[in-house]
Formats: sequence, C-alpha cells, structure tokens
Amino acid sequence: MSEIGNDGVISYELKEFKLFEPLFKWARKKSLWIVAFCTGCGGIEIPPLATARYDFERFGIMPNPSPRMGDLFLITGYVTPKTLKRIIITYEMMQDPKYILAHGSCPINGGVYWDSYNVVKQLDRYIPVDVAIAGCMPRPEAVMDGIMEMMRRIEDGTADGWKRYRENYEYYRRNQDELFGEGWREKEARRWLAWI
Amino acid sequence: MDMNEKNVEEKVEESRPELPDTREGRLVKALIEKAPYAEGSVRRERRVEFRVSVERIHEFLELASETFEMLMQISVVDWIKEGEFELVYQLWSVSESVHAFVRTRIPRENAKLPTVMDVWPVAETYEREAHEFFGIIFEGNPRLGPFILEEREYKKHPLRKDFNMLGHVKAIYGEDFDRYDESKTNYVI
Amino acid sequence: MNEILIILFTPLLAGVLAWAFDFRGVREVIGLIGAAVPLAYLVKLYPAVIEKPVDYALTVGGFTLQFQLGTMSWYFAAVASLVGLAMAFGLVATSRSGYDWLFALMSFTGVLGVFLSQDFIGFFLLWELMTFASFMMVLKRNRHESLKYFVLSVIGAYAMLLAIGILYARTGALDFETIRQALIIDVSLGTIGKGETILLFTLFLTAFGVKAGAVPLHVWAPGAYSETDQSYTAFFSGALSKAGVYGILLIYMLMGYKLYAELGTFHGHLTFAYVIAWIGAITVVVASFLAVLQEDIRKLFAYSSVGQVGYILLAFGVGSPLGFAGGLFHVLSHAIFKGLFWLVTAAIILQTGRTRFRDMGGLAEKMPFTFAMGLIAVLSLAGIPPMAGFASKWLIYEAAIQAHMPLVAGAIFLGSGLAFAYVVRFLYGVWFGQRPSELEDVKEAPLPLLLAMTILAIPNLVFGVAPGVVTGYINRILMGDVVGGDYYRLVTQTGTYNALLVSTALVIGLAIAGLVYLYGAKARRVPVTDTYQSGNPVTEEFNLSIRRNFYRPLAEALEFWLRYSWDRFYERLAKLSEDFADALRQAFYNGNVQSYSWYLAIVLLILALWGVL
Amino acid sequence: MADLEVPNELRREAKEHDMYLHPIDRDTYELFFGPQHMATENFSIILKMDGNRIEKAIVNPGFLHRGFEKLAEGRPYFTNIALLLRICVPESDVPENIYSMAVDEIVGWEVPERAIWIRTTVLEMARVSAWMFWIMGFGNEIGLYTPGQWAAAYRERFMRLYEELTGGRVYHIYTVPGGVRRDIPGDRWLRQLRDTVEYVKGKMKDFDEILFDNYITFERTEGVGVMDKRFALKHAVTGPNLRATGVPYDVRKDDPYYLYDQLDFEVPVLKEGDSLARVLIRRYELEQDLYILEQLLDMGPPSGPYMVQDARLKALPRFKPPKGDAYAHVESTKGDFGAYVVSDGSHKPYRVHVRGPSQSHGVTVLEELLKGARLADVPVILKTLDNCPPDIDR
Amino acid sequence: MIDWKLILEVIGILLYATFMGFIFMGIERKAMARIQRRVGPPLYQPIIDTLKLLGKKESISHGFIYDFGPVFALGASIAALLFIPIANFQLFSSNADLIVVAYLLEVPMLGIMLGAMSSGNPFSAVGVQRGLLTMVAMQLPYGLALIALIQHWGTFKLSEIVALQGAQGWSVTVPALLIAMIVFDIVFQAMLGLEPFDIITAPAEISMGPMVEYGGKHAAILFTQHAVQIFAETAFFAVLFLGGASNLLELLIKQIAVLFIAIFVASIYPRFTIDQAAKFFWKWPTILGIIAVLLTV
Repeated sequence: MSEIGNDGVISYELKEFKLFEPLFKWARKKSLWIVAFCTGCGGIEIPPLATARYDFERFGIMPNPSPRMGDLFLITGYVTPKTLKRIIITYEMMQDPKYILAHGSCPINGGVYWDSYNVVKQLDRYIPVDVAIAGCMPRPEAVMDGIMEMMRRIEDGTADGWKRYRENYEYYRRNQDELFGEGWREKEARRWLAWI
Repeated sequence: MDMNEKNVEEKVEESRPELPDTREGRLVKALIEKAPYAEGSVRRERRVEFRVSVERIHEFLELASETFEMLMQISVVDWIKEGEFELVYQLWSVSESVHAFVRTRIPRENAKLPTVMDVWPVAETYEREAHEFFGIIFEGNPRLGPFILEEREYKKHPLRKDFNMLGHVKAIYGEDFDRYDESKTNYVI
Repeated sequence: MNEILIILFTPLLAGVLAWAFDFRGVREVIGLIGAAVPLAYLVKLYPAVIEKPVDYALTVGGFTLQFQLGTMSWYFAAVASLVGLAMAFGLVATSRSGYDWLFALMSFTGVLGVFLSQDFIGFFLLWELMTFASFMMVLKRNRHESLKYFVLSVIGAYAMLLAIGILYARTGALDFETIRQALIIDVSLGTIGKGETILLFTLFLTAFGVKAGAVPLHVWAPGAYSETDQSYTAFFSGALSKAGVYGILLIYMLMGYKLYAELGTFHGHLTFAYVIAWIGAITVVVASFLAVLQEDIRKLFAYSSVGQVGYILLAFGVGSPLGFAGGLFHVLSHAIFKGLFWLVTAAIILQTGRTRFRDMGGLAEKMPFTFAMGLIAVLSLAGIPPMAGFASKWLIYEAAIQAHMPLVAGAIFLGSGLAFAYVVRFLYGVWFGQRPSELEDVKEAPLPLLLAMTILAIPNLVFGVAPGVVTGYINRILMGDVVGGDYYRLVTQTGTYNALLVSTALVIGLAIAGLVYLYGAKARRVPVTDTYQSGNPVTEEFNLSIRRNFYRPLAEALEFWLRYSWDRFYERLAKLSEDFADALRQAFYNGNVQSYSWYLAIVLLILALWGVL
Repeated sequence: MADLEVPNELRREAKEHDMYLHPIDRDTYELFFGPQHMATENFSIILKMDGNRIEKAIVNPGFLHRGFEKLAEGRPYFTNIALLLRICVPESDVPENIYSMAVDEIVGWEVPERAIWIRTTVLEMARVSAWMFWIMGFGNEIGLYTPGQWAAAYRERFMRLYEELTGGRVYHIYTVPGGVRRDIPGDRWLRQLRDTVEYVKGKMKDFDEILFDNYITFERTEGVGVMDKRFALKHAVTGPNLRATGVPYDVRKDDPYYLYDQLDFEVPVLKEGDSLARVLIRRYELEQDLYILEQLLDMGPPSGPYMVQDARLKALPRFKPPKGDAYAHVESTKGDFGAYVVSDGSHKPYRVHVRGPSQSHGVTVLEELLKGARLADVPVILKTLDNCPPDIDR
Repeated sequence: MIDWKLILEVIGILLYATFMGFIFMGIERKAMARIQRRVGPPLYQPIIDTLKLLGKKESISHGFIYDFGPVFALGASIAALLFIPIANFQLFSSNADLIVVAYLLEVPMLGIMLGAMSSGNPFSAVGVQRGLLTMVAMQLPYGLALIALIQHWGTFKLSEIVALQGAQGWSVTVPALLIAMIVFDIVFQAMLGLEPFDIITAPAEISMGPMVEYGGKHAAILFTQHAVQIFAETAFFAVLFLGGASNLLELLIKQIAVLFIAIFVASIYPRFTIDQAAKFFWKWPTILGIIAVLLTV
C-alpha cells in the first residue's frame, strides 16, 4: 500500500526572501484567502460577512475553494473528530504561511458541547490556532475583529502557527494519532472501497 | 400516558371498542378490523396510536402504509429499567392528515426486527440511524454500519442509556475535559 | 545502373533478403540499409532534380514503365523515405519476424513507385503492390479489419482500372504526359462528354479517396491503422495515405483543365476542386469528432490521421497556388508529426502491451524521452506556433480564407479545436494521472525506437522554426513565387508569419515566466494521493483518473449525430448485398460450367461494346 | 484490511460482486464531493463517475454530529432550548418551536395568545430569512452571484429585527415551553418589520428578473433530478420538494398549529417534480410567507401575557413535566420538521428525537436522484432539495 | 544591430500590459462588487494577491510538466501580446497575422491544461475536459467571426486591419461585422472564463477545476498569465472591431468598455453546463457567424 505521505510536510527547506520580506508581509496581510470549509454552525455567518453589510472583500479577503491557494483557515465552530480528520488533511495541504482562525467558543474548550462524546474539546492540541474568537456564535463584527487581529499578528510576525506546526510536528502528530488511532488516513479512505 | 406499567396497557386493551366517532376514530377502527392483533387508540385530534407486537410489526406496517403514506421517523426509546427498546414508527397520512404512532417493544439484548425498507425505502436511513445509536439490528437492511458516527463511537451505541458519556469523553480527551469533575455526580448547568 | 532503379527497388530487395535470412540482427541490418538507401540517393539526386527531372524507363516484357524524378516526385519520395527510415528503425524494436520486414519494405517500394511513375501501368502495378503489402501487414494481425481494407481497396482499384481503361480507350495512351496533352486538346475537340468526364473524376476520386481515407470511404482506416505493427503504421499513415493525396494532385495535373472546361466554376471556385475541398472539410470535421470520442490510443490516432489528410484534401481543393503550397507543406508536416505519433504509440504498446486509455496512465515518469517526443508531436499536431504543424496549417488557413471559402475555413477552425481536444486526451490518458499498479515496472522504449522518433522529431522543430526551407522548395514545385519570405518568414499576399520571431517571443516569454518561477519557493514533490479531494483521505486503490468516456459531454451534445455511422451503413449494405448475392447464386450459379462461360462471354461483350461505343 | 468498518454481510456482498478484486476499478473514477467544497457545506458525497455522469453516489454525513439527543437527556427542560436550536442553523427558530410545542403538549399548557402570535411571526420571519439564504445558496451553485449577494443583504434586515426582539442574531433562544422569553420591544419594532416586509416584497421583481425568470436557470434545472409523486411519498419527502411533485402537503394547512388556521395563504403545488419545479415552488412560497407576515402585522399582537402563568416556572431548573410523550412538527423551509419528546416525570427529558426534513431527502433520495445525473447537476440537485446536513447529523 | 528602441518598447509594453491586466482584474472584481451592492476590494487587489502567492514559503509540484505548464502558458501569453499592435506601438505585429495571434492566444489554455492534467487530481481532469470542450465548442463561431472580418478587410495583418479601420471607419459600423462582433463577444465571454461560460473553473461544481492544485508561485504565474491574457484579449477585441487605437489612453478606454460588457453579462447570467454550452455555441453564434461570413464573401 502506498503511504499517504504527510511526512513530507516538514521535510522541505524554508526559503527566506530577505529583501522582499516586508513587501510580502504586507501582501499576506492584505490578501487573506479563506479556504472554503465551514466546519460548524459558524459557517452561517460567513455569507453575511461576504455580502453588502460587512463585505470583507474590502480587505482583500475572499473565499477560495482550493486549499492550495488558501491562507486563512476559518474553523467556524465545533469540530467533530470526523471533521477534524478533514481539517488536518486540508491544513496540511495548504501552503506556508497559513493561518488558523478559530471561530466561537467550541474550538477553544468545547463550548456548549463540553460534554459531548463527539466534539473535540481543545482544537489547539491537534492543529495550531493563531487567533480564537470567543462567543457563540460570534457576531460578524467579532469575526472581523478577529481577522483584524490576525492581520496585526501577520504584520508583527506573531501569527506563526504554521511554524509551530512544523517545529512541533511530532507533538501534533502524536495527539492526532492518539485521537484517531494510527494509520487513520488509510483506514478512513478504505472505508469506501467496498461501496464503489 | 405511562408506558411503564403493564396494567395501563391492559386498560387500553379493554377500552379498545371505545373509539370516538371522529375521523381519527373511524380510521383506527378500519385499520384494526384488518389487523386484529394490533391495539389502537386516538390520542387527540390528528394523533392516533397503535401497539403491535414485534412479530407482526412488518405485516402491520405494510397494511398501515395504505393509509399512512409517509414514514416520518423511527424513534427509539431505551427503557433500560424494563430492559426493552420501544420503537415508535411515526407515520403520517397525507390523505387523512393524521399522525400515527406505531409502537412496538423489543428486548434490549439481541435487539432484532425486520426492516421496513420494502414498504418505505426511506426507512433505510432511519434504520441505519437507529442501528448506529442503539445497536438494533434490522434484518434485511444492507447498509447497517457506521453512518454518522465513527467506528469508536459506533461500537458503543451512544444513545443507549447505559452509555456513560462523561466517562467516555474523559477517556478520550483526558485533561482537555477540564470542566468535568468525577467527584460531582449531578451536573445542572 | 540508374539511381531511380536503386531508389525504387532497394527496399523490396532488402525486404526479400530480410525475409530470406530471417535471423535476428541480420534482417534488421539488411532492412535498415534497404530503408536508408532511398533517402540517401534522393539526397544525392537533389541538385540534379532541381536542375531538371531525372527520367528512367524500364522495359519489362513488352511494357515500358516510365519513371521520372521531378521536383514534386522528389518531394513526395523524400517525405516517404524519411518516414520509411524512421519506420525501419521502429521495426527493429517492434518486429520479430521477417514477414513484417518483407511487406513493410515491399510497400515502401510501392509507395516510391507510385510517386515516381510516369505512366498508368507502373502507377497501377506499384499501387497494387503497395496495397497488397499493406494488406498483408494488416492480415497478420486481424482478419476482419484486413478484409474491410481489402474490399475498399479493391473497390478503389477497380475504379482506377476502369478510369484508366476509359482514358486509354479515349486517348490511346497510358503515360501521363500524353494523356495530359490529349485531354487539354480534347477540351476543344469534345470527344469526351461531360458525363464521361464526371465519371472519370468520380472514379479517380473514389480510387484515391479510399487510399487517402476521405469520408465516407475512410471506414477501413481506423481498423487497418490500428491492427498492424505500430512502427509500420507510422509509414502506413505517414506515407501510404499520401499516395491518395498524390493521386488527387494527379487528377489536377492530368485532367484539371478538362474538368474546368466541362464543369465550369461555382461562385468563383473550380467546381471539381470545390467538391474536393468539401470532401476534405467534411473529412476533417467528422474524423476529428470521431477521434475525440475514441477510447483506444490507436483508433484515436487513426481517426486523427484521416482528419489530417482531410486538411490536405481541403487545401488542394482550394485550388489556388497557395492552397497547393499549404497542402504540400501539410504532406510533410503530417508525415513527420503523425509518424512520430505512431512511433510513440508503438513504444507505448511495446512497453506496456496495452492499447486502451483505461489501462494506461502516469507513464510520463517511466518513459520520459518517449513522452518528450510525444509532446513535440502533440505541439506540432495541435499547431502550436513554432512547430511544423503550425506553418502548414497557417498556409491552409490563408489559402482557404483568401480563396473566399469561409465555411471550409470554419471547418479548419473547428478541426483544430478538436485536434487540441484529442491530443490532450492522449496526453492525459497515457502520460498523466494515476498509474495502474501493473505498469509499475515499465521501462523506457528501446534505443532503435528512440532513434526513429528522433529522426522524425527533428524535422518538426527545424521546419517549424524555418518553414521557409520547405516553402522555398514548394515554390520550385509550383514553379512560381507562391509563398514569399526567407527561411524564417512566410509571406503571402495578405498575411505574414515569422516563425523565428514567434519562437523568439515564446522564448522571451518563457524566460520571463521561468524567472518568476525560479524566484518562488522550492517545490516539493507530492504524490497523487496528496491532492485536493475535498478534504478526504484517499489511497492509490481509488481510481482518480478519468479512464473512460473522457469527452462524454461532447458525445451527449452530439447524441443526435452519433446515431448515424458510416460503419454501420456499410455493414448494412454488405448484409444487403450478401442477401442479394445469395439470391443471385440460387438463380445463376447452378454449377453448370457452360452457363458460366456464357455469362462471361456476355459480360465481355457488354464491356467491349461500351468501350468501343 | 482486517478491521475495515464494514459489516460482514456487506463484505460478503462486495465479494460476490467482485468489488475487492481490483485495486482500481478502471471504468469509473471516484470523485469526493465535499466536505471541503463550495457546494456541500459539511456533507460528503462519494461519487462514482463515468465520464461526467454519476453512476453511483454514496452519502457520507456525520461531520456535524454532536449527539444532541444524548446531550438533551442530560440537561433540564429549559436548558435544552439553548442546545436544540443548533440543530437547524439557518432557521434556528424551528427546533425551538417544535421542542416547545411538544413540551407544551406534555404539560398541557395553553400558550397565551400573544405568545402564539409572536411565535408565528418569528417562524415566518425565520422562513423568509431562510429563503433569502436559499436564494444565495442556489445562485452560488449555478454561478449567479448577484441575486445571492442581494438576498443575503436583505436577510441582514431580518437579523437586525431578530436582534432587537431576541438579543441574538442567529441563535435566538427565544421560544420556550409556555410562551416566549421576552415581549415585543414595542410598536417601533412592528413598524420596522412591516417596512422590511414591504422592502423585500418590492425586491421580488429583481429576483424574478435575474434568477427565477432567467433562461439559463431554466436550462440548468429543467428535467434535472426528477422525482414522481409515489417516489416522493415513499421516501417521506416533505416540504417544497414534495409539493413540487404534486402533493399539496403543508403542515401549516394539514396539521395547523399556532395561528395558521386563521391565516389566509395558499399552498403552491407543481406537478413536474424536477429541480425547476422545486425552484419555482420556493419562489412562490417566499411570496406567500411575505403575505402571511403582512397579515400577521395587520392582525397585530393580541394583548396579554407572553408566558403562561404557572407556579412551576419559578424554579426553572427543577421544572418537572408529567410523564408522557408528544410529537410536534412545523413546516420549515426544508420540510416537515418534527420532534418527539418523551418525559419520564423527571426534570430532564427522557428522550428527545428530532426529525429533520433532510433526513429523508438528504440520504436515500439524494442518492437516487444523483444516479445518472451530470456532475454539474450535483450542486443543483443538492440545493434544490435544500439539503441541510445538521438535520441528518444532529 | 540591436534595435534598442524595440527592446525598450517591448519591455515597456510588457510591464504596462501586466500592470493594466491586473488592474482589469481588479476592475472586474470591483465592478462585480458594485453590482452586488458591496464596496469591493481596491483596484490593485489582484497585484497584492499575486505578490502574496509569490511570497509563499512552500510550493508543491507533481513533476516537470506541472511546473512547465504555467510557465508555458505565461510565455505564450507574452508571445501573443507581442504580436498585437498596442496603440501606436507596433512591436512585432508586422511579422505575424491574425491567425498566428488567434492561435497564440489559445496556447496558454494548453499550458494550463498540461499542468493541471499532470497533477492527477480528478477535479483538475474534469476541468481539463471542460476546458477543452469549451474550446472545441467556441472554436467554430470564433473562427467564423474572424473569417468574416478577414474577408471584409481583405487582409490578415492586424496592423493593416487597424489602418483600414482608421480610413474607412470601425469594423462595428459595417453591418456584417457588427454581427461578427456579437458572435465574437459571446465567444469572448468564454475566452475570459466568465459566466455563463465559467464552466472550466466552476467553483461550486469542481472547485476551480484546473486551478485546484495550483498554489504558491504556480498560481502566481497563472495569475500573471491571466492578467497578460486579459490585456491581450481585450486589446485584440479593440483592434479587430473597435478600430484599434492611436494612443494607449484610447486603447485603454476601448478595453475597459469591452471589459464592462463582459462584466455586465457575467453578473446576470448563471453558468451553463458543458454540453449546454456546446449546443448553445453551435446554435445561435454559429448561425450568426455564418450569416456574417456569407455577407462578407
């Protein structure tokens, strides 16, 4: 069986563009593309954000269906293990630098579903969260504020979730494997083989 | 209405002929005449109720499907004290505008009953769900298995009353589950 | 000994020897020498040919066969020899028997003979040799397809024989020059009526149309092209089909004036040429559509060949000198890119043993050189500017639009769009996507095949950047400055194309883009399972490539048209005639020898009366 | 492959049909459609494709499963409101209402008239804002972004009104057993609601011109995903999807609750059962809902309390209804939304079972309708069925 | 002898075209936003996006062709641009004619498809399939429109077409060419990849299709390519039907006019499916094209 390689995620070299780095930093801040993945109820507040009343495209933010081009991953609400698997896969597919904005109280500690058997309690253990917005559900203004905070952090370089993920890959990987069991990617994938 | 006490059921059985002469009453009467093994009653306007033993449930539902075109849901209630699952087939009659509860009981251990997929194809989804959450096996449904849940939760059938949710969560998430204190017994939020 | 004789018969001789000394190594060397000699001699004769045609007459048993190596014959022969040499290299790798060598080289001789003959005797004999040899090549692989090819070839041969007979009856000559003169004179004499001229034209068109694979006579081509050794198909489709095209030119040369005089013009175009143009246009469209919908790599290129020959017919049908220039150029570019395609196909089939797209995929990593060659062929066929395929297509565009044949030109536009579509199907189906696990240990094609590909790939690039080399020679053939410009520039009355500048611009563009690329972060390789699958994990066990019905939406859009098929039409016709023949047999063929001789006598009588009258 | 999550019967069947034998099934290919996809929102369909046609579709829900029914068993009756409304995100009032109705029935409360009026209005507002959302979703799926952007902006007007009424934008936690949580802020709110209804009504023409009367919308939806009446009934398809097949079933008419038996409105029915019919039905329903809101505003809220007067409500966490069970359902934009509540007399419900409309049309029906459809039809079918994944997952 | 003037012109035009192309993309987004009653991003937003993509610190590849595809596409776009007379800058336009430019404008598509195919992603493959079928479908009306134009002006050379239009009035003023322009405009919608022919990317169906695997610098190259392409195509339109231009400002006005037509059409039509698009292209635009062509014979 071919391995679904995610070890490659950490095994490449970083290339720093020292000269143009300030320019790129500015560009990164001004152009945050959201990966189109609504993971929970918070997804309902994305359309208002994208439309006339709040219009986040003013700040260069726009949803993009492809994870390869995305910069910003909005975890819009609670995360179930089933979704978390997809989130991890999508997150690893995104290209550095990439940022995660956790939306609502559920990714922080489970929120309303603190005792639910199917909701991940602390998202930060599995993937690095850069900015978290509290509330259930956070108002669009709060999300905008969170995005502004993200922009500030990108500017001063503290939005370093992607770096943390690379540096502490073992830690994250271990936590993921603890939750899902070893070889969960293959197992999840093969589940459908009988059906098709 | 209390379903826990057998004598109530007997009372219902005795009161069988006392069906009101309303649309609902006539409907129940007509159906019971065809299926004498079932007990029927009228709950209120547009709500009727049937009780059928598990052996004849498929037969009865097939019969009922002539009047009640839609199977809205299969609700399972886990009466753990009695060691039984109660299955409530929620039927709706578009032509008569009446909702029917068709109740049947099966033992919790080795819970098995025939599928009604052949009567209502949509039952496939409901049965998959009931199987997943309660572990009831619907004989003849080919797609029983993990549906909504993942394997780990699926094996535990989480909606059963004996599923210890907090313990399960503690076991999986460990220290993340900081709001849980094992010494406390009652959580009122 | 005359060079022409050497050019003509070395391949045949080599073929016979290779068949006789059927040992590994020996037959290959003999065959290669046999295939290389014509090209070498043609190159050697080039200075002489430009000066004046080289003649040769061969007397065999009372018949005198005349051969001439004029500018046009040289052009066609050179194209055929180039492809023939590539074919020989290909055969070294793909063929394991003397049989293949014998008939492949025999058809080589046939093709050269057709191009070099100056009279109908030689022309017909060698034509039949060529047909027979290619038929034998198909027969070895597939009886049914070879039968189809045989039947249509026989129809073509009879049509030609009949036409030759009529011409002989009318003019009393068999050599081209006399016939040409006679027919020109006949315009004023009028001995050959309008009906007979049309009959002649139709007969010749049928004969040559079969070989060129013009719709609706193309039905043999997909089967025959695919059911033979693929290295040979490079020659089959690259050179043999050109015999049909050459025949069309022959119609122009021999009876062009007569046809013009009898049929006149239609909206300012020669009527008979207009017919050819439309046949070409229909061939382009129909064959290209069918090529797009094929599921077998060989079928795809077979239909593509038919379509590309349609371009040539179309260009000749335009009837203007520019049209001939375009058509002649396309003869060369089709031969080299399609020959290259077939060699690539040969390599793929040799290495994988599979022909259908559904069994292939992801071979680009395993056969990089073959892939590069395939890419060159793709770019050339799709008509990407600095490639030979574009230069010839450009000339055809110019010719068709200049001649005010807008709808025909529209067909070229559609055809080129379709060409894009089917080459991409080839690229996707074979080279990219997921590799089936059985193809894990596929290796690069053997050296001779790679050499063969290189032989054909280089002209694609060279004549692409310097199309003026070819057009300069075509100007000589057409005896006039049809396409102006220099080595790198093509200039017509209305348009211009500077291949070198386009290449330069492309290189500039690529350089800029490459700089941007190099500036970016270093790329890391990821497997196909690490691609966007809506966030789901996948393994190689899933099929992630479209292996069948790639262009199904097109098939759905064309649903109405696809219900009709020439193949099915002929099959029905064949069945009908079979029934008819059964009825006939019961009535006539009663086993009585005497009655047979009576029938024969009656038929002969009718023929004789008709010929005389 | 030993611990594959497939039951034994299945594995046998797979063996019989020669499924495992090839690692790659060569004729068809697999397309994973969702969850990380613009069209599906937390829902996954595994498509087995042949060219651009779908040979087989397998629905894989469960990305939103939070175990509401289990959680509800562990929380007191009134706390559950804050939980259960999260089942249906675009119309969070619907789960609130069905749960409250069911508990009302178990307890035997007569809900005050004012509360009934408010509940009806809130439900209709939820319907209109859900239609706005649906227009956006449908427009986006077929590549028409303009009306969707407008519609989502109009929805904001309703959101503002909701905020004023309930304090929440999306989750209102407003309807509770026995009434509603707060009174109407005042006449200004009613005026604003009327203005908003008038405004949206005035914009219907725009939507017609750009979306519902568009040549390409017709091209895209006509004859796509056809179901007939019998199929729809057997699959318990409800709501606009059922009405598009010719069955005039609307909970508001057939099992009237709240004020609906006093209101004048029509149930639009079309016979074709294809996506176009489903689209048009929704358009007519939006019109009807605006009309109902107008009627409600004309009627005006009756005076009186907005909550039942019951001594048991003094200590809400310890509120205990009698033993019993009840099934309540309302008409949501997606169909018949029902809840079955069983009480064993304690302060927590013994069982809460919610029937989301997508449960019936989001799994088997979707799988059936997708068979033979083109890839481009997938979003169209998904959106015209108005599949709402949390209904299925809960 | 090195023609320094030409080289400077080429560099200047390339920079200008890339910049304006990005601005056009910005105009597209801004105008769409205004139609949707939003504020919209700043006009220079596409430049920021491209810079950001270029500044990505990671990039993935699926092999040589995957890298080569975008590079080839951008190269071909640049090459096409160099052969279009941009206002009073002739560049190479006297050395190639309409057919060459028309072909060069199509090559980038092949480049993108090549790269997309090599990723092996099924969504990309469906995108490739759709892209090529769109091309097949639009090729016939596109060709007919061009043929009508060529037949009317009697020349293939873009510079001559511009000169003739300068002398005899714009192409649009000729009735037959007006029809041709309508046809060309419909095709143009597909060339720009806008609704109702944005079948190739179709975000809701196949998640950007061929672009789905591209990220980082590859996507940056493709964005640049799109910018150059959009500039070249609008300039091509302006040259063919709107009489070219004598200076860059005039050209810019015409290009933006052309762009706005495309944006308005895109904002009020949903997307066709691919077979519907093929049928559509082979119906009305083809009939109109044939009429135009026959009127100009």
